[in-house]
Amino acid sequence: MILNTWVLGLLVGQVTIFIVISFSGFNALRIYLNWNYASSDERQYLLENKTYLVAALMKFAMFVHLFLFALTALALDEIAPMIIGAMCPVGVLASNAYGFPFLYIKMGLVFIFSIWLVLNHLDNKMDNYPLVRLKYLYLILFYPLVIIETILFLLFLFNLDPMVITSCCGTVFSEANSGVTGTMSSISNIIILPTLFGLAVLLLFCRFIIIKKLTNSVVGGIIEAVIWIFFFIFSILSVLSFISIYIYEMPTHRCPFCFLQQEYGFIGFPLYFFLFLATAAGFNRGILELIKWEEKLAITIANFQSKLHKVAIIAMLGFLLTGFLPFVFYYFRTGRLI
Amino acid sequence: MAFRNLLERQRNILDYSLQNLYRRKEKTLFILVIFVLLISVISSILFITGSLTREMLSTVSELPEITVQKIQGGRQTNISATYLSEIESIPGVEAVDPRVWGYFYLESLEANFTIFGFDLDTLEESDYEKLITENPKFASGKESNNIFKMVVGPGVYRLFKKIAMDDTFLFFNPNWGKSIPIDIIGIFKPETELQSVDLMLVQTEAARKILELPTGQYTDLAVYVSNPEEIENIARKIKLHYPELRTITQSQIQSTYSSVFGWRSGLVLSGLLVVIAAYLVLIWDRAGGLSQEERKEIGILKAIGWDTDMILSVKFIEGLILSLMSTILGILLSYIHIYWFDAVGLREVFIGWSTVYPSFKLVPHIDLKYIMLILTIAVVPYCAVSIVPAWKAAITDPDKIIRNGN
Amino acid sequence: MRYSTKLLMMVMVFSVGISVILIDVMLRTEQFNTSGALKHRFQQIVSIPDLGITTAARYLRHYSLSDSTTPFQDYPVSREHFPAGFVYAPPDYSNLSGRISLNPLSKR
Amino acid sequence: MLTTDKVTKIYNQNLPNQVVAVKDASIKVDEGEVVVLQGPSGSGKTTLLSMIGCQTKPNRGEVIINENRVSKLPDRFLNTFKRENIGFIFQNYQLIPDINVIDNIMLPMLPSGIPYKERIVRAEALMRQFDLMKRRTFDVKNLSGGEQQRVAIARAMINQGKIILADEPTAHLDTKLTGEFLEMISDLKKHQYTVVISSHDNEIINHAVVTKIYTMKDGQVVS
Repeated sequence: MILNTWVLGLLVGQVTIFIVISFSGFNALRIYLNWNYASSDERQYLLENKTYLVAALMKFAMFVHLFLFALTALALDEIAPMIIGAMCPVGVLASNAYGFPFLYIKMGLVFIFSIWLVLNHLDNKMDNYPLVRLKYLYLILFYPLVIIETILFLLFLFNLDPMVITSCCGTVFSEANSGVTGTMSSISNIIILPTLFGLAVLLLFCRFIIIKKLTNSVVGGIIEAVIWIFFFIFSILSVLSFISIYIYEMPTHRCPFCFLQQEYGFIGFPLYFFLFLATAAGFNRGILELIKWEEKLAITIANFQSKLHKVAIIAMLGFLLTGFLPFVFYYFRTGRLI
Repeated sequence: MAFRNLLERQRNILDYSLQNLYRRKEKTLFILVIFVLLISVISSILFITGSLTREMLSTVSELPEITVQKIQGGRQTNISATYLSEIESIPGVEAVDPRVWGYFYLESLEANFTIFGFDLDTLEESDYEKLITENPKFASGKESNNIFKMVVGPGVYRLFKKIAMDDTFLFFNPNWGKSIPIDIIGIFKPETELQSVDLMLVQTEAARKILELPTGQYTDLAVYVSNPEEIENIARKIKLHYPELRTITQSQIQSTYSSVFGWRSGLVLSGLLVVIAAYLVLIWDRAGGLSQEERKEIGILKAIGWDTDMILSVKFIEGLILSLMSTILGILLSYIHIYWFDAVGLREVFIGWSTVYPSFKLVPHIDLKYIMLILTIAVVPYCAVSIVPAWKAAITDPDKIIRNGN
Repeated sequence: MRYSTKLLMMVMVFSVGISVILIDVMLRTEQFNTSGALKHRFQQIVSIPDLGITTAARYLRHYSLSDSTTPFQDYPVSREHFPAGFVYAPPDYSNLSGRISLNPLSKR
Repeated sequence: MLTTDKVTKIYNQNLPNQVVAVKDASIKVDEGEVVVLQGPSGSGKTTLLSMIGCQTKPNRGEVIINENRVSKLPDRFLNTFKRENIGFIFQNYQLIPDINVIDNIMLPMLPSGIPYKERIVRAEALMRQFDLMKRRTFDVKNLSGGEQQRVAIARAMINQGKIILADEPTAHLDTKLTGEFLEMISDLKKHQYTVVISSHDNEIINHAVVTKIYTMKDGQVVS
């Protein structure tokens, strides 16, 4: 199964990311160990130069990571016909034990990268490198996750067995299935949609009205981050149980990847772009509360946070719009629900 | 810095990268040519296999639901008529069409033809207009005997024309004693060439004679099942009752279609990956690594106030422009090569030594994911490789320039 | 004249090229769809699968119907057709009684 | 305005070929002054000049320009500061040979993203001032020594930085061109520029426009 063009393409992409991040992880370790801002000897100057390298590598890795995420979804659709019983990418993911864990880690890594990039952006704004130790320690800490992701991906691709009979998204997400995906969609629409909109409204106004004082404190920040995580989970649920039905106009087809395809007008790309952007921005806005140590740092963080908040809200509205437009069109066209 | 300045700064970076590429023409051309060739080979593979797969999958729904073959000693042999009634009696089977077909090897032209037995009288009038053109030799009303007649594919007709047998073809086989003349009453239209290039649709009785198929025996059985859900169970039932029979369901043929090229084109691609890796190493030292003159230039830039980020982006944008331009050029080149020149060089890989082959008029099959795949295989590693040299260049110390001042 | 404007012009030229290609793709796909009915009818008449890309050997002409031993000794006169054989993968044997696995022996 | 406080620069620190280029040098330059660092070659005046020009960081001591502790700034901010405040004229001009004159002059403005039109206007004003207009689209490698130096000076002034540093500006010039150079310097002095020149050319040292002279010997400031 390895010698398929799509599998090879994914392997090349994933190995490139892995090498790029290990290289930056290695440098991060060196920087973290002997960084002392006071001394101005030759080594310190070299380390300052190395920060540019790590920043460039990580930006590149983040972009390729997202690019590969989209390509994986599309490539799995190409591989699907070769695996009996798999009509869509979800079927391929379900065809061996490593599919879904890999997917979850990959989604998690998108946010972990975004946190690092935000830290790096803030650190560059300040002139005394306040966050250097923190961001490189953080990079070293989440580096093992990248190793796990790569291993899982390799195992997943190596164990893709054309002879395995797998189940497709119709069954994977149906209530009967016992796995995580089953329970995910077993919460019927009545619960998912109101909670989603409730969270959206809460996030919209939490900044201004309800807990104005609270959001500027550390506790407020954490709460907001947690709310964003729930928002993300519930929007994935709403995609599975509600939005996808109206894109495909078929009750059984709930695959969250298929509407990235050409025949559905690539609606998946704007939808996921807005979702990930909103969650990343909102989540980071909350997390940044934790690192408001120095007074000068707090100011730069504060105005960066307001930028983040604007982006998060606009992206969230973008997501809700692109998500529920098909439903509106369908409803007007046919005058009934599926 | 206001947003407008930031925008202008990006445009300056783009300006300066392009100027660099333009100034170092030979290095740029060297990379561009290799990159374009590499990408056009990769995209040619994707285009050909994509188009052929799409062509195949377009008609798979018309195939019989189950094909039944008799296997003896691992090889397919003729199936006897006794199975016919037994399979027809299985509930859910709509009809069983016993088929007579095989191959005929013509020594003189070293060509293999597919012979398919079919009752030509059942062809409706519409088939004759849309599907088959009359054979000019026969349009003149020459009475063709009712059994020994056939419709041939365009490739077959072309060959027969060469040996001046384009009205009746003499099938000859040493152990028959005498040859069998078959009249060619029609030729399949070129649109169906990919399917019909080597086909001879012969009257069934004549086909039996040519293929020397004893009576009461068929090549295989085509089983038509009305309810698609039933296909798997009927196939399983046939296998249980008759272990010596082999059943091929329509979905199996479909998964064969979609993976028939996947396997080998992957093999070709992995060979290419080695070439790409070697190419990247070449880039790393020759192009990525900087000549003395470039290093001095960057020293000057840093000395007059350029910051490291800017130099890093200039170098990175250089790599990006180069790889994106060669990707677009490569894809355009391979598209023209495959769809306008009918893949003149690459189709031999698919055709091999056969003398009868189609003219490879393929339908283009382009999808965004193809472009993304090509980008991942070619551009992503290239840009990854060009980051570290770019960084090495960007941190050259301006002081060195001032001190040694050469 | 700035280099980025030169780049803009080159991008224009490229996009003209790409739009020519896209129009060509549409024309050919259109033609493919019109001839679709024809091909369907042909497939109904001739109910054997596979395109006639190569006719060099039986296991290459009808690879989805050929059995597992055909490639090895099909017909005394037909030569070993390595060039085309290289391209075609074996058919899907998943429903044969004995499990024929063409990738390394699986644990099961 | 511009002070160095016991600045030391050691090359190849604690390695066998360690060289102490500058040791505990402290100088003070006020607004609008023309200062000359004189001393035999190899006395560390070029290194001191490049430290003042933020081209390299001292191992010990500090360089303070307009109340910014320049030697402590991280590289990102140092470059921006250097771009906006300091114009550096190198010993061998250090222009990019295969780029034309106007592009060379405009180079320092690219990172700050100044609009294209404004860049052209500024560059042409300086070119008229140093009458380089007729050499506008010539590649720099085809220019004479004197013209190249004028291009180098124009490039140093393009960012309107108030501090101009020159390292052995007259090393390759004949007396006539040196005279022209000194006129330029006095013209700069009128426009409140601060100029620091490192040179051992007596003509410059004894010139009227010079307000202060530091002599350097083996990396130390003598007077």
